[in-house]
Amino acid sequence: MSLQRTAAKRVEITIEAPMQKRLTNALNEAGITGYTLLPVLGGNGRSGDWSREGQISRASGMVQVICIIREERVDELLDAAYAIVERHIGVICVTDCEVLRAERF
Amino acid sequence: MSLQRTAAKRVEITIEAPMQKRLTNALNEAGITGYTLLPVLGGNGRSGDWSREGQISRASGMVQVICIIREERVDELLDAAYAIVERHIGVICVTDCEVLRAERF
Amino acid sequence: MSLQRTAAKRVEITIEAPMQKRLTNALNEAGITGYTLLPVLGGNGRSGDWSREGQISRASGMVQVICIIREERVDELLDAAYAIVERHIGVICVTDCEVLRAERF
Amino acid sequence: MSGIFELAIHNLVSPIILSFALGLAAALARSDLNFPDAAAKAISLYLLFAIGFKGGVGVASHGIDTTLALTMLSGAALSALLPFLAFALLRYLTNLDTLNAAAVAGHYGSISIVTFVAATSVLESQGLSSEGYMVAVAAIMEAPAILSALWLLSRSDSGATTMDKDLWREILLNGSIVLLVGAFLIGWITGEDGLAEISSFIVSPFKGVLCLFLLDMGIVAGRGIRNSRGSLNGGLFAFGFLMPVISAFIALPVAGLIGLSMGGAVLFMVLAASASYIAVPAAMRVAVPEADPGIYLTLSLGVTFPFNLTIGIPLYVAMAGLYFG
Amino acid sequence: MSGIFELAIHNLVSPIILSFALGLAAALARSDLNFPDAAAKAISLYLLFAIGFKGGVGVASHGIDTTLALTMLSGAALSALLPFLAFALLRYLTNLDTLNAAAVAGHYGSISIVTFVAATSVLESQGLSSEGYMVAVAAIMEAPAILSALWLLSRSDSGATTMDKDLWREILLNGSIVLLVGAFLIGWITGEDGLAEISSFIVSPFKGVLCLFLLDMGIVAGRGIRNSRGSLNGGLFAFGFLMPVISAFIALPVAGLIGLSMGGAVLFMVLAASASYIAVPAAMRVAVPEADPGIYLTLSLGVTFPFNLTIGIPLYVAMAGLYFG
Amino acid sequence: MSGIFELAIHNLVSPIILSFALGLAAALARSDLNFPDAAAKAISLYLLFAIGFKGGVGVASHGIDTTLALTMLSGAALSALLPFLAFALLRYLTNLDTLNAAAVAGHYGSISIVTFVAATSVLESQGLSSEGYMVAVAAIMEAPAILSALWLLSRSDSGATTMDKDLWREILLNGSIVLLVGAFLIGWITGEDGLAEISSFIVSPFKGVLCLFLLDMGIVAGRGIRNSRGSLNGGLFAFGFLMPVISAFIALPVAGLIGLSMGGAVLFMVLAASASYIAVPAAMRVAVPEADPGIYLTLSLGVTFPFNLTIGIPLYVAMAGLYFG
Ligand SMILES: Nc1ncnc2c1ncn2[C@@H]1O[C@H](COP(=O)(O)O)[C@@H](O)[C@H]1O
Ligand SMILES: Nc1ncnc2c1ncn2[C@@H]1O[C@H](COP(=O)(O)O)[C@@H](O)[C@H]1O
Ligand SMILES: Nc1ncnc2c1ncn2[C@@H]1O[C@H](COP(=O)(O)O)[C@@H](O)[C@H]1O
Ligand code: NA
Ligand code: NA
Ligand code: NA
Repeated sequence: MSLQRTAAKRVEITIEAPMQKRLTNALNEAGITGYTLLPVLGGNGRSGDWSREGQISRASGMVQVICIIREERVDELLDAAYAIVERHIGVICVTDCEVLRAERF
Repeated sequence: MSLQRTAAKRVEITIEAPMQKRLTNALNEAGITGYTLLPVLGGNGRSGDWSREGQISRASGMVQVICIIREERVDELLDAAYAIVERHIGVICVTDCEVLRAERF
Repeated sequence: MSLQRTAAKRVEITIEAPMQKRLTNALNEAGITGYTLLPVLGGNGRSGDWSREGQISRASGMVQVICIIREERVDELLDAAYAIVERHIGVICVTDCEVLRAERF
Repeated sequence: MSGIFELAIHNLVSPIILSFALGLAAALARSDLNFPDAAAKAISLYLLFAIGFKGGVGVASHGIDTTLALTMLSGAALSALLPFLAFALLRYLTNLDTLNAAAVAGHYGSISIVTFVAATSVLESQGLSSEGYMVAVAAIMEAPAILSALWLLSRSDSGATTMDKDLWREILLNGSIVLLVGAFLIGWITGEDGLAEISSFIVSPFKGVLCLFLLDMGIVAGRGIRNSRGSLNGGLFAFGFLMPVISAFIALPVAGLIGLSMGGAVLFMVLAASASYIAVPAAMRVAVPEADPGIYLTLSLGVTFPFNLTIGIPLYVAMAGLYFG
Repeated sequence: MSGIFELAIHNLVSPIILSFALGLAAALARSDLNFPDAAAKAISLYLLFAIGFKGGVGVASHGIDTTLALTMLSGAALSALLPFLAFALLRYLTNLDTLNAAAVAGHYGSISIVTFVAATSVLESQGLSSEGYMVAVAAIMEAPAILSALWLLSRSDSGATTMDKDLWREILLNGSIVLLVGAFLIGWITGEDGLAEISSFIVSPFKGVLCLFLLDMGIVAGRGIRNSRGSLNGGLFAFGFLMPVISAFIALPVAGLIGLSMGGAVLFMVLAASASYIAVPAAMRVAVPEADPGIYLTLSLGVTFPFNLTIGIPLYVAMAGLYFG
Repeated sequence: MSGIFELAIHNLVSPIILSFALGLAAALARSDLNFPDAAAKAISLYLLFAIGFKGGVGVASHGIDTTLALTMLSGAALSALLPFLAFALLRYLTNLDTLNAAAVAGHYGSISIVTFVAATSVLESQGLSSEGYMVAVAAIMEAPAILSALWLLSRSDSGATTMDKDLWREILLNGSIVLLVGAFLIGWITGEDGLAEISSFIVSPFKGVLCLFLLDMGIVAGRGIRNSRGSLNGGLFAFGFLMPVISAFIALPVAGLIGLSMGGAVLFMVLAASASYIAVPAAMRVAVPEADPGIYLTLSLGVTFPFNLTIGIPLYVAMAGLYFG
């Protein structure tokens, strides 16, 4: 018997490190309390390229916030995230996914 | 001419670091030998929040195991993974994807 | 009002660290200038398992290059990437996704 | 008695303790001061190597005296038995369920190597010498408590995990034990000559490095306390202060009977009194994931560790002074 | 005058400066030489701890003299006022928009602790002593400039962010300040005794560690310069060289009036002349994400920092020599 | 002859070798003891900086003697030629295909800086001095072997990669070489004065740091051996032991002819005898991804490195003793 899987969304937000706390605070305020932070080594975008090595400063560097969430709450999440990310560099990407233990999300 | 892409699944398992070896052993036993481990910086969930900085102990901290696998083997993988993850905190998330070099999976 | 989301592709390339620069150069030459690099802790595949701890050498170790891109440019990206990855170990995985601020991609 | 207070005060204004306090304060004030985890781990490897090596050199130069085997045995026995006492005390003082009580109990049988290191610094500044092999005793006291905790768990009806082979390996071959024992052996084999070669690395800068490490420990402890507000109540706090004192009180006459020197007795008391926050939590996460790290980690790292560092060690020195005096 | 050149040459061939040059050259040649970020951060924690501690011990042994409060006040005032001067100069010399000009201006009011550290090394090798509390002055000069920059921004019509509570906390409790001030207090409390305990960690190897750190700074600065080709023009370069000299020129008579020693005056000039590349950029990323880090970081780290390190410091020593001589 | 054994034994019970053995044993026993990669990298940067700097100071104080250029040339020639010998030996002793044989061969022409460092420690404890510029010789011997390997590869029909510009830059400007040569130049420029400033960082703690580094190398080597069971056979093992001895045997008369001191000759032999596990594997991953790192890395790091560390170095000292005696 295969395990029960439930459709959900996986939201991946790549954001500057100094904004991370603000983003997760905003998520918490919007009632979104499940997420995982991944370190980012470097990247490239419209604002040029950077790499973690060679950063003297907290000012640069990015992290990824990964949030798996029920479909009906995605808009809430994006609104909360967008308010923070709006003026900043970074990327928000939403993917369909399936989760086990759906009651957690 | 565009490269041949084949449908597959991407399974992302976020799991406590002390359980990682057990999980990958279980995968190996189930004949699943391709996966990638990503470091996790921190996170938040029902059991509260944590961050890698500020861990004195191997007891805390999480990793992500990412496993790209043919669709027909996903249930096997999930069964093997679930047996390990069951009593533990963490998240399993499955996404549709496409791969090149399908013969590898 | 919910934010406008646009369909795109998320390409995840797991590649050996010494090849990373070559890959991103090839992407840049193909006009693909947005990507994010994630560190990889370890993994397992046909060429055996490895972990970042226990690497004396730049020769081993892998990274993930994540590139979110408009659907119509995926083939370009894959061609550019494949030319680099071809003889090397590693994995390329493409996922459907949606992005905000589509004008960036 | 005034000696205790003087020593306590003197101990409190040392750079080591103040560094810990600084870290604690920074974390409680929610400063973003922190150590990269790689740096914290590297420092702990350094400390383990240095303390193990110096212990081995101690044995090489003073020889193994007859009390060595006895101390080892008593250490292992204490580590195995203290969890039962801790478990009973927890059931009496707090309303923890069996699962969490057993998990906490395991921590208090095992040891904290940093507390041990801090105590050797205090002994040194007091001019008290101690047996070099106390390091080996520390190593041997890490694991037995875990077995006792697992036994306590297996008796509860909550379907706790039985030991698997992997867990065994992880407990017995965990990096800290291997490095401590390995460095001890290297120190023993190479003796004073070996020490002379590397003493400007493992002896001279030792205390300074310890300061930075305790700064980081303070940050970690402070964050733990901040995050776990609510999970600790008065009974648990009482346990966190009482248990180490009781353990030290039990360890003192044992040390006396075995024939340890006063310095050795203090270290033995410190081992008994200190609680693990590395090896045991890792084992508990695997064996009893249902137990709450917010309780056992905060108690051992946020309550008992600072208690031992500030009040405990001088108190144990004073107790040993009365006993041996 | 020949003294300046001699000192400048002597300064230039020190291992510290040459290490910076090596890093710079490696980065410009696109070598893959680099420091893991955890190591760079660990070294900076070490430097902050050591410099803070030694400053505190200085105060403990020489006492607080009456100029302490005055120096603190003047430091804070300079930090708050220099951004206005910088802003005006930028508007005059360059075609930066208000946003970027304000962001850059904030950097030049604040300070670079590594430049400060390098200056203390130069003073030492010149046999010049200085007031221990200059470290505390450094700490107090970090933040006021940020407020001035934000005020300048709020006057522009570009909808710049108002300060939120989080930003306040981040600025005032940022790890560097907390560690510097905390270590200063520990040094003050434990005094010469405390220093004796840990001096073979924080004093003897200090310069060597500084070399490695400057090697890394050189790499970072070199990469910054390489990546930002194009974003800096002649006017900006001129600003990056002129502004520190002007600031030092203003700070010198202030230091004289307050009654600082010659060594203290040099350090005060160096604080005024140096530009932040840690605290201020972080605050600016949050408050004015539209401003370009390629400008403000490159200017402070790639232009002014090397300038101060090589030419600035000997120049300020010479200026102070003329004033005090 | 008994001198060799005595020296070998004395060498074996040094903290440095025992630390390596500890790491090896821990990894083979599957302990989770390990170093964060950032710490391992930081230590290697320290070692390169220290060894380069000291070499440069050596040249500054003893001057460049006429043999410098000759040693450089011979070093480069050896590095370029030894791969051909290694290739032939591999074809004779093992059944490796051209691709893997060429890849392995490249490693044995190049050098291991840690083996070099360990040898300087042994020389020091023997009271043997050596030419400071041997460090520069080490740097020059890193790359030529890579070219030879690539030439060998290009002759095989397996479509091996031609050199591209990026690979050239990576080989010639790889971080280790740049740091080693850069630190050498800094040491040369600043001389004894520079050394005095930072010797309590790069001289006194050096051996202790080396112990920790070799501990980590032991762990890495042990894991490599564990993971590659099966990929090494008897022939490969024989090669791993024979090749360094042959290389040293060739290097000795060359060193004698050039006019190196006995200490310098030993270091020259060690350079010839040691195999790369940093620069060459990285280049091979790029140029010949089809070659198996399980073979070349395990052979150089798991077989030849420990062999040189334990038996090789004392053997080469003895050989040089006979030659020079
Ligand atoms: N198309 C993309 N795919 C993945 N990551 C991206 C992309 N564009 C930007 N990023 C990430 O976002 C950061 C800032 O991008 P930008 O806002 O374009 O300067 C980059 O450094 C990357 O890490
Ligand atoms: N909804 C989610 N999305 C992403 N990661 C999650 C989510 N929920 C939990 N996690 C991760 O799993 C860890 C444990 O979660 P939990 O089991 O809810 O305590 C958290 O610390 C996160 O790293
Ligand atoms: N099926 C897979 N899923 C995820 N990662 C994989 C998979 N197969 C290989 N990898 C990654 O790619 C690396 C090289 O794989 P291979 O080319 O099979 O030796 C592994 O070490 C993994 O990090
Ligand atoms: Na205990
Ligand atoms: Na300034
Ligand atoms: Na060689």
